[in-house]
Amino acid sequence: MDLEQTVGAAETLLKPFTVGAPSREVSRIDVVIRRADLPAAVKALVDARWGYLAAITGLDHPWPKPKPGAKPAEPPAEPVGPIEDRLEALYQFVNGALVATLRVSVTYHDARVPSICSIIPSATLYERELHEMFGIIVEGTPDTGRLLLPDDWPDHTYPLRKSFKGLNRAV
Amino acid sequence: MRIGAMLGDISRSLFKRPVTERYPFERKAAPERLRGQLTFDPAKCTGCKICVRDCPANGIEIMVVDKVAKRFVMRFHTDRCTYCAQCVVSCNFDALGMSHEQWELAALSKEAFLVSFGREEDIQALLNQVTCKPGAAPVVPVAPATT
Amino acid sequence: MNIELPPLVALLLFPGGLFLLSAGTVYEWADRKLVARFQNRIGPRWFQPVADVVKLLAKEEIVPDGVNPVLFHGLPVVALVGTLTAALYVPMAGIAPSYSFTGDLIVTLYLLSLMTLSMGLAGANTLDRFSLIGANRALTQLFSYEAPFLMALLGPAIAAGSWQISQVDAYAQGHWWLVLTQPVGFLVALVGLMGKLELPPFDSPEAETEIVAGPMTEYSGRGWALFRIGRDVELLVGLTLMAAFYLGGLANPIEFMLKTGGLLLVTAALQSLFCRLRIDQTVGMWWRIGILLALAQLFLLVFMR
Amino acid sequence: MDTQQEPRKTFVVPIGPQHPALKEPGHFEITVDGEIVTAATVRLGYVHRGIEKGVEQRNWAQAMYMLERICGICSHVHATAYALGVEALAGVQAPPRAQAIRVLVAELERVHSHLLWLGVAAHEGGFDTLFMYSWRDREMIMDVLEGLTGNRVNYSCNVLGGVKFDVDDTQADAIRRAVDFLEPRTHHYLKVVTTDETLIGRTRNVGKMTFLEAETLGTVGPTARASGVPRDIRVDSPYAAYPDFPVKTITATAGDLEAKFVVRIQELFESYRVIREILDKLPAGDLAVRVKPRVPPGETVSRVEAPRGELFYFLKSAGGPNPDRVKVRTPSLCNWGSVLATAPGHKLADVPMLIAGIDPCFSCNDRLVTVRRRSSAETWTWAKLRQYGIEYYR
Repeated sequence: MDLEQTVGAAETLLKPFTVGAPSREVSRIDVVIRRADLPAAVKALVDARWGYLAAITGLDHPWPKPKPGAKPAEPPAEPVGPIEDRLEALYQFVNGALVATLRVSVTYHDARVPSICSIIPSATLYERELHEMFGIIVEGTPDTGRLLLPDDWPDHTYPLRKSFKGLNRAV
Repeated sequence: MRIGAMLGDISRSLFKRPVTERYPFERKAAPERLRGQLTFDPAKCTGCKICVRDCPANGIEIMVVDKVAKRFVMRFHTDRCTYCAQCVVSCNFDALGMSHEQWELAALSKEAFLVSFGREEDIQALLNQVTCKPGAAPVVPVAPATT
Repeated sequence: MNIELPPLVALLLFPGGLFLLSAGTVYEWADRKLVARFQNRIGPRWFQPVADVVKLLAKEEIVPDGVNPVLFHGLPVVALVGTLTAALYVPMAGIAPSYSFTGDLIVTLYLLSLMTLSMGLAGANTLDRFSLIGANRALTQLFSYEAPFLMALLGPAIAAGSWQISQVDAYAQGHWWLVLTQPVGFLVALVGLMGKLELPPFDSPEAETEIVAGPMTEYSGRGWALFRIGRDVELLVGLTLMAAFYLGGLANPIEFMLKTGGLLLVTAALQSLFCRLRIDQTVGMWWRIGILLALAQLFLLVFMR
Repeated sequence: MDTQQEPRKTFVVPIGPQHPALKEPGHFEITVDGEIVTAATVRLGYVHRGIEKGVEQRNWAQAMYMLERICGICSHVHATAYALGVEALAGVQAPPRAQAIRVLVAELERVHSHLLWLGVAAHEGGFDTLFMYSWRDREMIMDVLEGLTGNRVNYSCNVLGGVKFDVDDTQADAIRRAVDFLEPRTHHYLKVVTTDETLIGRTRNVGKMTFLEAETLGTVGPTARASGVPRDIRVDSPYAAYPDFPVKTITATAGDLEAKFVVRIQELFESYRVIREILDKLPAGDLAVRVKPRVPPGETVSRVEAPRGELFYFLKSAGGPNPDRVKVRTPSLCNWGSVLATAPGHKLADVPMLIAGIDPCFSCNDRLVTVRRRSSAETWTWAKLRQYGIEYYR
């Protein structure tokens, strides 16, 4: 299968869930999907045996500091794209040379995504990492124990968020 | 399927010299490209400090005494350096290099990890400045000569 | 050679006591050095085993929670005493055994097993999981090699018609080397000795990549040092026994050194040649092959007589 | 021992965080029934150094050296993945000679990594002789890399936009000599691992993973290829100079430990071939192009084939002097699942080899220590423990 065919296959599979497609490189397609559609979209890829899950990447898009004088804008109600004041989870699937990314945006106060472990069991390591590093709660992942952070790490402190500037701990 | 497939190796080794290098007693010459201690040529330096900016380990300090007269003092922390040579690449004027002769940099005291380059009197002047400030790191003037 | 020594000297200085301890460390060094050379390494310097023991003796001995302290301190002593006593019945250093009686072969073999038994009990005494698994494996292995090893050593005894080590030794000196007439028994006995000493490839009871140090995991300081010296002495006694039985007896110290040294060379080569056997493979090998070979030779000997 | 009221207690053997089988800290809890493994879990993070956060505070040039230090064995591929990604974001391309030198160092690194793995795996199985010999021969490659790059580990061969040094004739000769020495040795090791009875007893039909399992568990690299899954980024998505110097994917079908040995050793021959080819046909040209200190905003994915499998980098730039986000997914993370899935049913003695079979990679940091004295258990910090030690021996 050449690259164009692979791209075509992925686009067809993900068509029903696509909300937006922000960027496109030669070897990369990005598809923005709604949070609720995530398991269905992943299942569509897995059932068609389209590649494998390479990584789940978390991103933090903090609200930019308002310019002096300007009124801070209101965040939009429905998260649909890689917009600001959002956490984003990128589900990166790889097939040959192509990387297909499912992008899911969540707000800080409702940072939860459904687990895909029932479809891809080995995703649990990535999901636990996502939870620990970004505080995106993955609902239904089998094990929620600490994977990477120390046992005495404070709760609700997520090191890869931009707001994290280090722990103030008395040694 | 056979038993003892490495019989040839072990029987030959019994009559061979061990390959273990007896390091402190026998020294092999270091390869020419080895990245050892940083060297500094104040005559070529312009004081642009790109090396300081690009150093991933904060291992270089450059103090400008007099830019026109090419009087610079470079302080190099051998213990912080990762020996990546990014500074050598970043330097547009070939003022920095890495020695393949001075690479046995382990020492028993922290003072030996700080090497200063530059004119003697400039280093002394800076040394006096620094020691006036309480809590500042001590400066050791000249690079220790290792053979 | 037959020298009369005062009992106290024989027990404490030579050939017992001090001589055994120092010779044991020398043999351990030789073993490590040979394995190192087989692997193209330099290996330790001559004083390394002594330095290890001295260092261990000087260290704090940590008694873990939940052990029976009497057993914890007593078992290393029992192990060492067992091997030291066993040494008195073998022609150590080519000199006729200090003590000898009919049937001392059996006593010696059981004294040698005391070492493994103590290690197994020492491992089972602690609560440590590695120790427990190690003890389990050590005792399992004990039961697998013990019978073939015993039978293999009975071969020369039957040929000599005596259960006394000194007489078997004397018989071996006067005849062809038994390794030529009983090669199967020699092989089984040699491999059995390696199993007894838990040398690779039979080191699964203390496989460091799986269970750290096996039964010895919780031992430190003095107890560990005693076990180590005990192991060294056992190596020495085992080699002496093998040389006396199968390599034409031990008539004088020079013969002793040459023959045990040669045996050590072979065991070191065997140690470096193989991948560690899993415990089920070890047991399977002994019960499927080892015991059959030993039995076959025993029957042959009995019928030949 | 069992009572009717109490459920059967499980016997858990901890492997790690400090354990002779693991040269780096990781923690496995192996539940055993006698010698048979019934379950396995993993706890990682003893090595978590916050590198992904750390690079956000460094500039683009500095970040590369930090990323290079993720792994001491496959440091070059990390730097290459990052450099390729940054170059893609900045819209520049390293010159062909630089790309070829990157591939050359990458293949040399693969050789040293696979030989290292061969030794480690043999050591886990208690075959120390093979361990010593393979590491002795690996020393040749280490010397070559030292002569070529100046460092034995963390070669720092890349800069953004190219490489730091050239390969001249003396270097090329030294590399050819080393490869000529290693090739017959590698044939010998292949023969040892496929014929030695005791080693086969420990590897054949141990840790068997079918094609389907390997695919669904998302394994990568030699772990996947040993089960017949042809995943190799050098072939699937050639990067750097791999379009000009193609490699062949080595696969095996058995999926057991022996297949992992064979796949890795046969990959060595492929690496030797590529190394020779690059030395013969090294393109002429510059060594580096300039990359501006500020990288235009954008996102990219950079994938390279590390010795352990696919290395996945996601880079995001916000247009500043620092990276905005660098996500690193190392191959080991993909392969953990395969250990946990295949371990149950095996013997405890096989577990270290199963863990070693995927060639795992952790690293190390300071931890808290719990000291029990008689009855009271308390948690001590490293500093307190150190102080206790100083006072004890005073």
